[in-house]
Amino acid sequence: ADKVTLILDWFVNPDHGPIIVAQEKGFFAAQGLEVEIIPPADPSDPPKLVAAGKADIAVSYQPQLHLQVHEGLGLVRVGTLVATPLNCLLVLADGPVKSIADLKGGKIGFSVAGVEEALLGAVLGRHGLSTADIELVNVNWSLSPSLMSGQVDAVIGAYRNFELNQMDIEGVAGRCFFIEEEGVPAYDELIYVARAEGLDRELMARFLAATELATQYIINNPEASWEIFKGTAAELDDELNRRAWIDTLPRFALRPAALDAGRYARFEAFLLEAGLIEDARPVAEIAIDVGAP
Amino acid sequence: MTRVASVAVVVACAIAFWQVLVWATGVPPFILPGPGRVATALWEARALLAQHFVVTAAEVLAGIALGSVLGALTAVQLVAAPRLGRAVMPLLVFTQAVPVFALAPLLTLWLGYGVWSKIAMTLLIIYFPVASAFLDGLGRTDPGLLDLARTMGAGRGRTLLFLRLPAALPAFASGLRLAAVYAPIGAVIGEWVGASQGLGYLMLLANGRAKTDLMFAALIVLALMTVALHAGVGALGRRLDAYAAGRREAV
Amino acid sequence: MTRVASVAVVVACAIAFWQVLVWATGVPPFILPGPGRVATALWEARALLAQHFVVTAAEVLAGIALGSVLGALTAVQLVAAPRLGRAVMPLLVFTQAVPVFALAPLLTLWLGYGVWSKIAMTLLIIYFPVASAFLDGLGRTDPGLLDLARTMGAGRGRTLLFLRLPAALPAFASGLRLAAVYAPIGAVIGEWVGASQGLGYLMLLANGRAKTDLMFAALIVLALMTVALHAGVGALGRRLDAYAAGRREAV
Amino acid sequence: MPPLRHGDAARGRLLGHGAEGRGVTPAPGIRIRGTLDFGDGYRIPGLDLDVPAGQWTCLLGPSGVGKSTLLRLIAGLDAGGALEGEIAASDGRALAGRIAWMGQSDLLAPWLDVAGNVGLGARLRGERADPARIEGLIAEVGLAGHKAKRPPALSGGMRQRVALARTLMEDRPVALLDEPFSALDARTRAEMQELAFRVLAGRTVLIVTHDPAEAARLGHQIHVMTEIGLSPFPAPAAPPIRPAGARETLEAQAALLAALRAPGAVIEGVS
Amino acid sequence: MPPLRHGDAARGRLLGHGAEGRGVTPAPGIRIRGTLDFGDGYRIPGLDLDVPAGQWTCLLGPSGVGKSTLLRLIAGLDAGGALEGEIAASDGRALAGRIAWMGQSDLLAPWLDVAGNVGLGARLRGERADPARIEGLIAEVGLAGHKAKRPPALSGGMRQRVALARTLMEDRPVALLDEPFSALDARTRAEMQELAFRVLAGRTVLIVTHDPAEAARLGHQIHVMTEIGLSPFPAPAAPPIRPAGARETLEAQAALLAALRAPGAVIEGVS
Ligand SMILES: Nc1ncnc2c1ncn2[C@@H]1O[C@H](COP(=O)(O)OP(=O)(O)OP(=O)(O)O)[C@@H](O)[C@H]1O
Ligand SMILES: Nc1ncnc2c1ncn2[C@@H]1O[C@H](COP(=O)(O)OP(=O)(O)OP(=O)(O)O)[C@@H](O)[C@H]1O
Ligand SMILES: [Mg+2]
Ligand SMILES: [Mg+2]
Repeated sequence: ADKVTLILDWFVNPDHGPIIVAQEKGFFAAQGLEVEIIPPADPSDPPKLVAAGKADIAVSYQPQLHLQVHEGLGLVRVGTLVATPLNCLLVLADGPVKSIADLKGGKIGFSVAGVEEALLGAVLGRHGLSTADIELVNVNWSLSPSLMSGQVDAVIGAYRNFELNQMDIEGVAGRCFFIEEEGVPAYDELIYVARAEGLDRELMARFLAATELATQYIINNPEASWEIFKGTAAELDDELNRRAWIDTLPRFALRPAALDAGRYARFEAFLLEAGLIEDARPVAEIAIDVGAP
Repeated sequence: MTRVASVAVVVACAIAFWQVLVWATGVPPFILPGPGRVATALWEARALLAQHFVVTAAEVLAGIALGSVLGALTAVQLVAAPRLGRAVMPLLVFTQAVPVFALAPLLTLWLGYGVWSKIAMTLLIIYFPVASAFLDGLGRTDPGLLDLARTMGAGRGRTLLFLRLPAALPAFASGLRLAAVYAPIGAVIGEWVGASQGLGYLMLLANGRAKTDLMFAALIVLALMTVALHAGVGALGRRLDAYAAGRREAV
Repeated sequence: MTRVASVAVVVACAIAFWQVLVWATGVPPFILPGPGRVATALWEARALLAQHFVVTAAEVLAGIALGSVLGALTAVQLVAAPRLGRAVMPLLVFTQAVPVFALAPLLTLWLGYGVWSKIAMTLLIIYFPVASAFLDGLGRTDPGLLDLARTMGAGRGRTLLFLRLPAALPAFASGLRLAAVYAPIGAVIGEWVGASQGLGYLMLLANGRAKTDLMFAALIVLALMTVALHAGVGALGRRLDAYAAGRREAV
Repeated sequence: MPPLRHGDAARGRLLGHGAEGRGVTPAPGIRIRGTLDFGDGYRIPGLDLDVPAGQWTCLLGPSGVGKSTLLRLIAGLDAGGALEGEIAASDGRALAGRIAWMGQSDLLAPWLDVAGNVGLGARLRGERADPARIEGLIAEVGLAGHKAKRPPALSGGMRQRVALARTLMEDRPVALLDEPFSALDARTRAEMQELAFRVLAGRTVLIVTHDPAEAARLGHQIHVMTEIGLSPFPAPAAPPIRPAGARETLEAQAALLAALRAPGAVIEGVS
Repeated sequence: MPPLRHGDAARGRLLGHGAEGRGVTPAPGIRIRGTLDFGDGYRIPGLDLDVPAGQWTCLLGPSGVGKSTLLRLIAGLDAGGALEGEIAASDGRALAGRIAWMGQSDLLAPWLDVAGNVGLGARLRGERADPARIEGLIAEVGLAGHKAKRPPALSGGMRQRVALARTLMEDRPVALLDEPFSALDARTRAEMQELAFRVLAGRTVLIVTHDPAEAARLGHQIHVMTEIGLSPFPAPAAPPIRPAGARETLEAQAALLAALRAPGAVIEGVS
């Protein structure tokens, strides 16, 4: 079997459903792959380690990928894990912020630094505000607590499938402004990235085929797949993960290998306009379809 | 006996204070759960906690052993070659100022995701306090003894070994006490860099999933480990103190 | 003069080593950029760096001042009431084992995202080394002097103030030296807990944008600040050492 | 300017602190009875010493026999041995707080200058030390020109004189002096003896010394301590402080020296 | 079992390390010329001292005059004063490495037991100390029963004897002894003087003492140091070590004591 090292974007959570299920159901093995799954704590590390050749595949984010490619990391997207944005601008459901315009003069927390400013700029721009009208605060380790405790008026970078459930469990209702509905071009939240140089397309194709099978299994057997997922580690079996599992199901890419080139071109253009990159690269340098002839 | 009793009283007071704090400030449980919730989590997750504890404890012990040996060697080296020492010291301080997360990718690049990157992190964190305290101690030998050694025609190395070093043992013990406190933190940070087991992993996981009570349970296990380590190193330190002061017959 | 020269040589060696490391291991620039790239980033972002530096430096200085005063007071308090001290010590150690990210929500809840949560974090980090080192020193007073004080009918408090305390100044200096090294890290961590300015914030931002050279530039500014602090505190420490040994006429 | 050195210090001035001058309680005698046990098998049984009130009692004896230990025990300090028995003041009150102890080593605080060390006791008790008295005593021990020096910059004898001045500052009815003049030259030693005798007039003084001349000059009582107990040695008839060159003193000194050199002669009286 | 105490130690045994017995280079004389400057205005100009080879030279003088400083300077150590002038060995070679120095304080390492402290020099030089010689010297200084004790458990005089034994272990042609017997009782002191004289036979010895009897007993030469310089004092005609009770010794002692008490008499010869 071919050994593959896969670094997740973070600790194991329902977002990684297809990977875990593929591993547990033996879909990787059936493709002749022996996959080692490594969870890191800092989401900005995995792409670096893959680019450095320390791992074969990393789970990462499309917006970050654009920036990383421009910084010379030599990565390409080879597949998609979650095909819609999960990111949302989260506020308290019964808080003072009823519309995005109410954020004027407020504090917005973010966690993973990078493109938040650009995303926010687009969202605020639609409501006649700019990033100069708000204060951006890095709240690193406490996205929802900082919102629930009223330290910030909103947070960006919260995941609609998690933070909403999490707040609900704590008894504080949250409200999501879905950023793709607020002027941000739609993008793939979670993608698989690999080193562009010396890319083994055939290996990637087998890897993606296994996750595709796993995704279909999850869609077909939501309950059984949850049992498999929670069975892999005692700490995964809890209320939040159970709820998140249901909410994440529809968002898994059913065709992980399929590439929507236009989506990558649009996001590149969006970042260029936001001033985060200095030129627009062709899509082929950012994302590829490993199955394309 | 009275010692145990007074510790018990203080611990009871601390728990009471914690409970009162939670009640009085109305701090929500997802930020600071009360002692009752945490106790429940401790009990319910005991197997999980024990399993992760073993991993972290092993990392901590290895890190302490390596870190204090390296720290001590560095201090000795710096004293043995004082001109080099004075020049190297700023560099050492410089390296200490590098935050972990800048090192994390490097560490994983070179050491992988296994236990070694955690041991390295622990080592990095305790290395400096040990070296710094020991170095201070090595520089404070009774000048009269050094005069004597000079007239006796002692070499720099032997003076270091037979006079400076024993006289600096209490300072070394000071460093070790700090190391005992920081080593667990080092291992936990090491686990944040990338791990699939250990108390640090468990904490971050619990935190990310708002299982604050489990996180605090893991934290209490970690803190108890630290207290035990500190007490153990404290006992060793008292023996070193007594030895250097000539109050005991043997170490 | 020779001191400056030898430091220069060591720094040059370190930079050369860094460059060689980058070349030899082929570590990619997005994990460890070479000195040239970082120098460029330093120069190009000098205004940005200066602006964030000022914020962090202010936090660090305030944190050191508060932390060393509190640490010293704690040590004195523990010695003044030794039974309480022995009971409280484990608690103190316990609190030290609590990792930052467990405290982060609490700190921001109570102190907000302003400068105070950073000062608190700096304080928390340096408090223990100062208290621990000073405590060790306060416990090592010449027993002959304490005997003398007893026959003189000295109160516990005055013995502490006039004998134990001056004799423990070198140990306090040891603690301060450690504090100088950890204070900047404390401030940076405080900024990671939540901030919109400061070197820590800048580092995190640069890291998220994969601008590793900017991150390292910020890191170098931070490290230089640490080295300067350490040198300053070291000079103070040498005066305290000399005072306690009776080698100078005045502090 | 050259500092004041030995010889040119203002010595003659009499300080106004004789025993009666200040409000010191009458000095008690001290009674010691029991067995001195050093814990390693070495014991001095049947120790029996009366230190009469208001007088000078000199204690001599071989090195390591237990003189300092005895002084420390009287001073209420931890010591190398323990006394199974009693140490009591003749007036029935506790001794604690009524003793000025000068240890065998100088025990100076290195960070305090001479004046600071001499005034340490008052400071430690939170009292205001009379600066004139400190100055006076420093001058009397011949260190007027060295007042601002710290201990590491003093010679061994100067350090001992600072410790002496510090002890004399303590206005206590009982003084325990452990070889207080051992590091001094003959002339300074004689002067310091006279100073101590004058300042401690009326106090109960127990002094350990290895110098027979000192014992012959200062002692109302002289005791020799050996491994098997204490034995009294006759002091000269004249009251102390006796002239150093007086015939009687010299004879007592010679006899004492002979006794110390040939221990059998002394111990006779005991076993 | 009761440890060996003063008196019952095996003393008589002659150690086989007289000057000729071991391969010690012939002892040089030492010549000191110049001005001793203490930096605070105190200076002793025109210092002129010859320490003859293979003999005992005794140095006396008031406390704080600079005796220890002079010894430290000869030993090559930092001291409270500096000598503007020269310190030279009579054979023209460097003094460094040929001196055994016994400081005024005992300078024992607290963590080493008696045997460890006595053998420290060899250990510091990486030589193998002869354990029999260490044992022998410890027995000769009367500490056979205390070999395994650490300094804090020793009396002041015992500590001084450990320091003496340590100095005697150093097989050096020159010995500088700074009040080496000051903490000892008369009998032990006499024994230690004899021991030192025997072990250091043939060596050049410069010894500081405050005891005229000691100087009269040990000195081939006697010098008195004062604030204005050094003046020689005539030593008894008989060669040392002289019997303590001998008439000539007692007379020299008395004369020296008188001279020390009345400084004018001594200084005559100098200024
Ligand atoms: N380390 C020092 N720094 C400054 N001055 C010093 C130092 N040591 C000694 N002195 C000064 O030098 C002078 C001579 O001191 P030294 O110790 O040589 O005297 P000494 O003759 O040995 O006296 P004693 O008989 O009391 O031991 C004294 O005035 C003392 O104050
Ligand atoms: N702290 C200690 N712990 C254990 N034993 C001690 C301690 N101090 C002294 N001793 C022992 O007690 C005995 C008596 O010591 P002490 O100091 O009383 O003698 P001393 O008569 O004062 O002698 P010296 O004239 O040498 O000062 C010695 O045998 C010594 O070894
Ligand atoms: Mg004694
Ligand atoms: Mg001297």
